[in-house]
Amino acid sequence: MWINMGPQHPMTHGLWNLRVKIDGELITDCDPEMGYLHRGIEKISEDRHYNEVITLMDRTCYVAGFAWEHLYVLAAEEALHIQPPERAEYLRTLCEEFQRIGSHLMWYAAFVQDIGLMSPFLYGMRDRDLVLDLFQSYTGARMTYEYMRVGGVRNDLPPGFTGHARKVLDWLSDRFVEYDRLCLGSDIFRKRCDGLGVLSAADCVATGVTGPMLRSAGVKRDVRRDRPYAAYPQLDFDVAVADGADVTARYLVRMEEMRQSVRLLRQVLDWLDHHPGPVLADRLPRWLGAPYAPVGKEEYVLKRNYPKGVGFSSIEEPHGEAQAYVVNEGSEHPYRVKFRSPVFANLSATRHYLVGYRVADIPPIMGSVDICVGEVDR
Amino acid sequence: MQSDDVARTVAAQIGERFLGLEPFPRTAGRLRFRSEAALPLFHTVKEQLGFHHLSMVGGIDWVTHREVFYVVWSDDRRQYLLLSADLPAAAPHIESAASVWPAANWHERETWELVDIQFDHHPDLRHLLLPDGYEAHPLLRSFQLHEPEELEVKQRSV
Amino acid sequence: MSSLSLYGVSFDLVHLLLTSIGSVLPYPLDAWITNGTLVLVLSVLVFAAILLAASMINTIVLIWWERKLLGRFMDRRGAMHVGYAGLLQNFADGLKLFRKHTFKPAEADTLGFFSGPTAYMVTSMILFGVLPISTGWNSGSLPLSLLLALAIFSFAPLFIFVSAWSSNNKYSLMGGMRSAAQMIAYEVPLLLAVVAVVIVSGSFDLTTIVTEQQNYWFWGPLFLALVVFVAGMLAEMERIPFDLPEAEAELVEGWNTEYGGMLFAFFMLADYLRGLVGSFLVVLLFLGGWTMPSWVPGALTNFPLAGIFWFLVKTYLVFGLFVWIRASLPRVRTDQLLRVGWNRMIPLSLAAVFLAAALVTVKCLPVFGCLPSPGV
Amino acid sequence: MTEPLTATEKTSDNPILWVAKPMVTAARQFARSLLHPSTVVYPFERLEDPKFRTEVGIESGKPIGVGPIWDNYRGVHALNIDTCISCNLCAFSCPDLCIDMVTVPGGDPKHPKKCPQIDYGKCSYCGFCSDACPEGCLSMTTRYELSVHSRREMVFPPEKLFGIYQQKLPMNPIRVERPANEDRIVLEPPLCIGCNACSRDCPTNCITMMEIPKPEAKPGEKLPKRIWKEPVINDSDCVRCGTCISVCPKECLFWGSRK
Amino acid sequence: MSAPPAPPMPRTAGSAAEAYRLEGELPMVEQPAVPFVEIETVRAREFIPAAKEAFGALIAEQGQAKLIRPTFNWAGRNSLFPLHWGLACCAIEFASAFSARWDSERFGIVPRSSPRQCDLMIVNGTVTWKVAHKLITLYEQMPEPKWVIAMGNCATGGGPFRTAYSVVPGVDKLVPVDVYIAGCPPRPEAMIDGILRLEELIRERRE
Repeated sequence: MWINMGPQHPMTHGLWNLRVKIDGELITDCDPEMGYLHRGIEKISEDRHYNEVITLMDRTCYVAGFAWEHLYVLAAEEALHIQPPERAEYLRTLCEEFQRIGSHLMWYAAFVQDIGLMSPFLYGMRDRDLVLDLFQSYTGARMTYEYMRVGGVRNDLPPGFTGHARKVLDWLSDRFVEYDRLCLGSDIFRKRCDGLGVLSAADCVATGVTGPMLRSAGVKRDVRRDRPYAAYPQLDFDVAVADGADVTARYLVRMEEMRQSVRLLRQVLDWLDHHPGPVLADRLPRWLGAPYAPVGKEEYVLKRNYPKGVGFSSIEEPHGEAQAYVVNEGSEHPYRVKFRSPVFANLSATRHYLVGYRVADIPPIMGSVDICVGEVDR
Repeated sequence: MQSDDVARTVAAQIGERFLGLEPFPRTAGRLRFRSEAALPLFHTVKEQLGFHHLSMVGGIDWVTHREVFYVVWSDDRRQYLLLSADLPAAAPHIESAASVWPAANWHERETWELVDIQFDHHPDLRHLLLPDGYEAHPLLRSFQLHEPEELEVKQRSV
Repeated sequence: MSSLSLYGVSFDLVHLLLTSIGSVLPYPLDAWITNGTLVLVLSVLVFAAILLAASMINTIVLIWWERKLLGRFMDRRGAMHVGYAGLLQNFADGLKLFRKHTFKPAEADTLGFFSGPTAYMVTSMILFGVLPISTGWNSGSLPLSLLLALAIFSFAPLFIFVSAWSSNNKYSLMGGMRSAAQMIAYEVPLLLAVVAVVIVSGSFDLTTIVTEQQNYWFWGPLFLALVVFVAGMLAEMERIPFDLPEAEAELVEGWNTEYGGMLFAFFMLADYLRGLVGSFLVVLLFLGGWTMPSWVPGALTNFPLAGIFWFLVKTYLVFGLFVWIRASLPRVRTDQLLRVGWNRMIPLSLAAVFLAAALVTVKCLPVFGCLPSPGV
Repeated sequence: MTEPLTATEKTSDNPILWVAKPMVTAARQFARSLLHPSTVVYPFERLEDPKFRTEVGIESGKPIGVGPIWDNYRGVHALNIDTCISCNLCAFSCPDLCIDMVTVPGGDPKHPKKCPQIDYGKCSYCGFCSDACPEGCLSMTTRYELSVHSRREMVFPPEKLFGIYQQKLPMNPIRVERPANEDRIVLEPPLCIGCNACSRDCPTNCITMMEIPKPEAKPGEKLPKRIWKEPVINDSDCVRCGTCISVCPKECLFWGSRK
Repeated sequence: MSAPPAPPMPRTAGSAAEAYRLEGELPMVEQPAVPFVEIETVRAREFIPAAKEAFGALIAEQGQAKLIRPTFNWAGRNSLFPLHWGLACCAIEFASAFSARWDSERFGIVPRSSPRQCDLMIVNGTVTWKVAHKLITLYEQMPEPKWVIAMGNCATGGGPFRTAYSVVPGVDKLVPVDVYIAGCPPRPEAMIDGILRLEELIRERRE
């Protein structure tokens, strides 16, 4: 019997449809159906100025907007031959790591709700709001930041930010202990999650699965470590790896990643306290768009001597490894923007980690994948 | 150093159909090849050079022709490699990489429906993001976006 | 202890009413109207109406209690703007659901779709009439009231399954099947745990069971039975961690997916009625019912309706325990649930029965008099 | 991490800890939230309230900390019509094309004053417009509630935006310094006919028409028919809005770089 | 001969302030401090006039409709069950509105997963043509009386994606919308404000 789980289903955490073939309670086949949130972001980007694409990036993955901004900005700088100042790189690292905590907290909330834990959902959302408040205090928005610019970031941190951020980090560190007590400390949780959704390292590599799912299978692969970008080469952190390859292992990896993010953030905050400086590259092409004088209509531009270029970037997004490919053909608009979404690949391997388990296992397994449909469909 | 190795091995395997290795930011380079050599190249890159991980497949419409590119990653080299082939604008097609890297499956479905590049011997070439039966290929340059037309607003019938 | 009795009150009321009416009526009518049969019938009806109102109000307050408690467990406030501290919230919910359009999905079976929730609701309400709340505050002392209560309690899977089957939805069907399996699996340990109580108290009459607890509440000697009973009750009430049938994450809303409006309200009300009855049973069987320990000052136990008051306090505290469990535990999986039910719960409950028998045999029960409630 | 993580705290062997750990944790949270539930009773309390700015951490027990700055929030715009110079920069910089320049009273009939009208059904609150505004007259306030019954009410004409400005709501305190712009408007003199269009329409009045000497006509050659004036642009006043380029009939003005 | 100088732009404050009159009344941000007890009872006090009206109608024998309507409107507006589904970005803020900090359950707003049990569909995100007919199905599955809130700009008019080939330019092209909430995404407070706006609509409901 085929059953449709979605597009409106409490399990999906977004707009997609998991078609499952079941025999009794056993899953014998499955077929994810995507595209319910396909907004044509890659196409719209071709009609926008380089900086204006950033507004779309926040909405591509709405739980990890900063990571996608960073991804795009890195590729666009490569394509436009711009070097951001060092402080901007640290600020971007700050954004990305806080975003990782925020995104993982959102995952935690959604995941525990899937297996029926009611109150940790609220705890996760509550603590995520603290992170969002930090974002709001220097970007002006909770989820759609529009903070990074090609060539740096929009503005510097407000005074008093770093002290407040440290307090939030202290608070979060204490909460992580509570989360573990609520989940790992509960035998029912372990019974629900151990040995579920196993995806071996070989399968992960074959199907293109990245991120915490890959690391939970014992593969120590992290773009921040392998191909460092922004300020990561100067920072000290560990790559969280687990060997269970199951839902519990993914839980462990994500919790450890949050702790590592806290560790990274303390270093970044210390650096930012002592190294003032500009946050935006000083010589930027006028046609980058706001906040510089806009280009306006096409006919305004009479003499074009823009440099051509192509940019490629890859970052460790909270969900996995994201890549961007930006082609600059010498105009104000990117010629082609192509993104690789980690969740896209993680979902395409559904058949490998879902078949053979039970219907009741679908929510924990899919919850452990950490789905963000916005970036899958784009 | 590593790039030389890549170029040598690939040239030895596919010979004439290897068009060179260009430098490319943040990667080991962009390896250009003729589309006929797709399958042998994929096997070489995966099995001999150790690029086991396919990250991304994408297409670009250059109006005169189309380009399909693959991003692969090797855990041993810790490097990306771009594979790129030019296809004719009329009936562009290339051998599917799904038999070499299963990860290519969805990426190729997406590239097919958005950029209209046919992948031969693909196991399951259906629409992925767009509804079934959608005819156009939106990421072609000829496909223009426009402001939405004014549709009738539904009113509550009392 | 109050000497009032619910049935007595309703009988007096009806009798007073009818005699006053009869006094102004001409001959054949006044004799007929003050006829004992009519008074009896009418007083039963009044009694039922009072019970119905009491159970409804109690259930609604119970829902409020759960929402507020759960809110604090989740670090928030819960319903608070509708009425004082949200007390009117559930009345608003009920009125709204009553107002909603009643419908039937196109392919659903009419008879089953409508009769399922109704029967579920009705059986849950009947339960309320069986249980004594305080001395005299029940439908009369039935010698087998405990058995009757549990028998009615176990009707539920049938009606859930009927409504799940007839709503013609895959999720409903799966939820209904799970529900039936789960309830049947946990019926057995539940009854066995009750057997332990029956062994100790020597009676199937709930009033007698409570009176037997004058000296010591049963939770001390029968702790094992209490644990089994609470776990079984959680499964019977379909609450987390055993709320699989309505497991929101995989089966949209379980067996009530296709139900809306008043039928859905029936399900909700019946669920909480069963929750209330479950808490009642825990209080009656293990926590001394309406009796209070003798060290409690007399002023606190001797006011009118003190029995009902303390009984309800205990009930709400027990329900608070259920809420606490709901707030902190995830739900288990079907097969795990059934495995726990058949493999763990039944041996445990058998052990509880043997323990109870041993306690009775060696006559060491009065030892537990040191636990709360040594009374004379 | 040198060691792979494994879940070590397996408690199933210890039946007492079966449920105790999470339940105790939840109970502790219960006790904490009995005293300080972290709920903001929204319509009656608001996060803008300064008392919420510092409350974070265990010392207060109430994890509500909006950080040092709340006013930075990007909400509905406020427009100071008086200082608006009708430069169109906001409309140009809008990525969602939600800003229309509409005529407002206050200009002269020939060159009406135009101010932005914002359609909040399209706006994505990115703040590019207020960053681009050279006069600082368009800025974003912290007002975020905007719920209406019909789509039309979402279009805010300049008057309404000015009304928000008059409410003196907190404005975004982090303003981006417009970077020293390397670009400027350059004239290609042979094409110019001295028509004065650029000077007339310049929103900042930074273009003055300077007389140039009329050259002597060489024999056999006709002088071009034009006014012998050329625009001179005061770069320090120029906001680089490009109005002059768009109104130039001969396309003799263009963007250039100061080298 | 010189061209006439460009007219000076009005730069002085006060001139325009008198020229324009405010259109519509905008809510003030600063609200008077309300004691806690009043917060808890404010809705209860709403019930009293409603009941009074109902009672008055009964006395005046003005018919059943007048008796019942205020009560049911009170009930309907204080117990709105939104459909629990997430479309895009706004869904995250939608979830935030039910989180500890904002706690929409204070108003009796409880999300339900089944459309059969819902009164309110909050369209929280971009609606694509692919999901359009499913949205309509869900809407039709909700029993009357039902309401729709378009949350955020994508649901209102397509937002930044309205030019895309796959996006419905506003959910009001598919189902009737009662309240639009602007924002991209709206803050949870804005969402609660939108629902309160809808409650005002229900209060005046005449059926």
